[in-house]
Amino acid sequence: MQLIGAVISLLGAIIIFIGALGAFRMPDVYNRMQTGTKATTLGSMLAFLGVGIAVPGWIGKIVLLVLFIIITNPISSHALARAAHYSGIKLTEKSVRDNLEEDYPDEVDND
Amino acid sequence: MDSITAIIFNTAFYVLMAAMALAFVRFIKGPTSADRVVAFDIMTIAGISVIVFISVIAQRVIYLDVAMVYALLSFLGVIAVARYLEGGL
Amino acid sequence: MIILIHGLMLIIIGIWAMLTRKNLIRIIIGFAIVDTGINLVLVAIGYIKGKTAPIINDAVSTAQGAAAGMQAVDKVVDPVPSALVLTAIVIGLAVTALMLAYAIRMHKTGRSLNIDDFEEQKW
Amino acid sequence: MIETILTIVLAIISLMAAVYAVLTKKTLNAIIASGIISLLASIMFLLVSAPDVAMTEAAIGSGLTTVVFLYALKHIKDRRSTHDD
Amino acid sequence: MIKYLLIALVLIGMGWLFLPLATEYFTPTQLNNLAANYVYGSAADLNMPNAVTSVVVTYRGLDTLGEVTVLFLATAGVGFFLKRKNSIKSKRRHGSEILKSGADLLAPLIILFGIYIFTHGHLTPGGGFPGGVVLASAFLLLLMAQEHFTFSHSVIQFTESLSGIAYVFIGLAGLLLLGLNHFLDPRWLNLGQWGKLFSAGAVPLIYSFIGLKVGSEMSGMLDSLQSDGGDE
Amino acid sequence: MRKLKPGIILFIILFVLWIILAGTDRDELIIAGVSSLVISLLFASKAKALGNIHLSPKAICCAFMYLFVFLRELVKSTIDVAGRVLSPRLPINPGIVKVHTRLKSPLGRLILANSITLTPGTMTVETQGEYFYIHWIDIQTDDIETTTKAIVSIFEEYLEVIFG
Repeated sequence: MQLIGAVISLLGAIIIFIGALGAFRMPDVYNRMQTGTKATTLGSMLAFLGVGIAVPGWIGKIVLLVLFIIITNPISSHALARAAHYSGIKLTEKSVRDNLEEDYPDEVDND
Repeated sequence: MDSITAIIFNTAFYVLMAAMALAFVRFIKGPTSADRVVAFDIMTIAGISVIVFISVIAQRVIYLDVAMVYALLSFLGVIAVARYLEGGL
Repeated sequence: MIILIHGLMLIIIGIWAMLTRKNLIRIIIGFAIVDTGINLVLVAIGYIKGKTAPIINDAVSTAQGAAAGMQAVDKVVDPVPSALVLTAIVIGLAVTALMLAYAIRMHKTGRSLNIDDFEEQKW
Repeated sequence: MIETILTIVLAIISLMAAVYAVLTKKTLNAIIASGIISLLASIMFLLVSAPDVAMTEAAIGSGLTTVVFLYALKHIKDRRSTHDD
Repeated sequence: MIKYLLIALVLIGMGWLFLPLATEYFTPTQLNNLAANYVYGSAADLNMPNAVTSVVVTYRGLDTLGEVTVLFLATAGVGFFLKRKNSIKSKRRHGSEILKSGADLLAPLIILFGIYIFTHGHLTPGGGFPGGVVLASAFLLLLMAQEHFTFSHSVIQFTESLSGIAYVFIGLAGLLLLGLNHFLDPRWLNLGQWGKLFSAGAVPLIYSFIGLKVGSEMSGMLDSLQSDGGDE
Repeated sequence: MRKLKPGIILFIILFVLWIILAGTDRDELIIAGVSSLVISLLFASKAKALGNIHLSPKAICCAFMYLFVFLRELVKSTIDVAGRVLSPRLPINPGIVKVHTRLKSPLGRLILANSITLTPGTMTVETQGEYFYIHWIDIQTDDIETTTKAIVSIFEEYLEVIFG
């Protein structure tokens, strides 16, 4: 049982590491956010659940921890993406298109 | 905890430390402020995981409360910087 | 031990920031760093190697009342520095906010954040 | 053993963040760096078995410190842009 | 140039002063007498698991009363330096719809968690100071998400003064019921059963009031920092 | 009853949360009841969005299905993104696309947007009326309808039953 929990935790840690690596390699803010703040969500969930399996008495608090992470994380990354777009940070040259820029070009302050 | 389990847990711990260091490199390099906030966010999540692992090593359930405070409040800092960047604070 | 040295180095870096920077807000950030460093030093002095937090639950002692107290004395760290730092952190935030309010006020009257523009208020 | 290594890694990162906060040009970056210092200090408090202090530092450092600095920065920036002196 | 030299000299001197603290520091292997007494007394006299709380609230209770006063003075100073003029600035960018509805749903959750922290201050880590800060964080979330968020200042001031007065009166109750040198002694209430929520005398009550006071003070401070409107 | 519904749901959520946190002791139940009652009275006007939840058996069934689908998508897209990050060429094709949604209630839109944000590879940047603007790491088509089908429809059919 403890072994299973430890393996799941290791998997979660590796996913967090991949997220950090993605944030290191990606070309612009939006793609960094894609890997950085959301691949890490699943990673941290797995890490916590592994601990919960390894130590069965803690499962209540672990579930709450996962719940808090899953509620708060998307709100913050959405707010940051919106702010990055409105403060005039451009997408990388690799991008295909930008419908938001086409529809609301005046909202962005380019200073 | 037998030895194999301990080794696997320790490996997970080292991997988390490496993730933290990598995010910090992005923090130093990041061309814009938004990049730095992304790096800060990754460091926070890795930090919460580190706290949970510390509580496993120390065998104290009460340390999880600290992780809960972080999980519930860490998004405030990110939202604050975001609202500052878009001019709405 | 490492944490003690680290706290001392944070204090020195913060004082460096306070001495060399011109911008008022940067000086206050230096002050916040000094604050964190001092708290780290205080807590690190109370630490005893290999002992756990001074909260007596099942991990420390399964007895109740006075018997738990007898058992716990050998297993926990010093609670006094923790109690001091606990309040000091909150006070530190309030003092930082007070300094920032003063900086805003100075910018309002003097139209500048540079510390050298306020020469006449030195003494 | 592993706790010692973790402490050393955290100490190095935190000192680098502090030096960065002193040397950087933009004030906003210095504020985010002070947030990182606060996060790492909270983990260190936990490592010296002081969970109460760690919790207080977590509650303060995660939101309030950053926000207080940002409010001050906002007021100063607003006034600078409207009066343009 | 000479200035940089001077600063470097000051820093090196400071490091030299700190050096003995680092090198001659030896790790103790046992608690000193005072701390051992506190830990033992926390369990034996007060029936309370958390020794840090027993030091903060009971053994050094007068100190904490002073700290709360300092906190009050600092926040009053912030309100004194910054004028409240809510109506002038309204050119903030609107928060997104998701942030607004998320803030509405998260704020009660954060407040409940803050109440959990400061009512369980004698059993688990936490207590009035972090709990109050968590309450203020919920307030801050609403303040950031909604650009027209208003609340009545009188409610916050009323909560703050009421909890301050209640704190002092609980201290006086110890003086009245137990004897002359028992100011802030929580043992006038039933000590209760080990590890339950209603135990350790008046400590949960005192910590709840400290939490409410810190929370309302921090909220007032954030509000005055946020709405410093315009020039004189 | 209509007006009380958000408050009651909020009360139940807070009460269950406290029980998970602290256990079912008698003292805990007293404090939990009092504090959640006070908070739900204070926030009843703010949390109107909670009134949109339908509590029929079908909706509850759909909620479980939704949870399952969401977890499956989460794992699938995480593996996908991890593959992209680890491959040396970094095969990404990013951009911001526009999709439309049929959901009206605030809570449903919140959960839809959060689900889109939580699955790696897609991220909600802005919401305007019935259109969501989504940053997508790997754009396949140009058309609004097919994009909507690829990103939104998986979640939307369940959420529509739950929140209407």
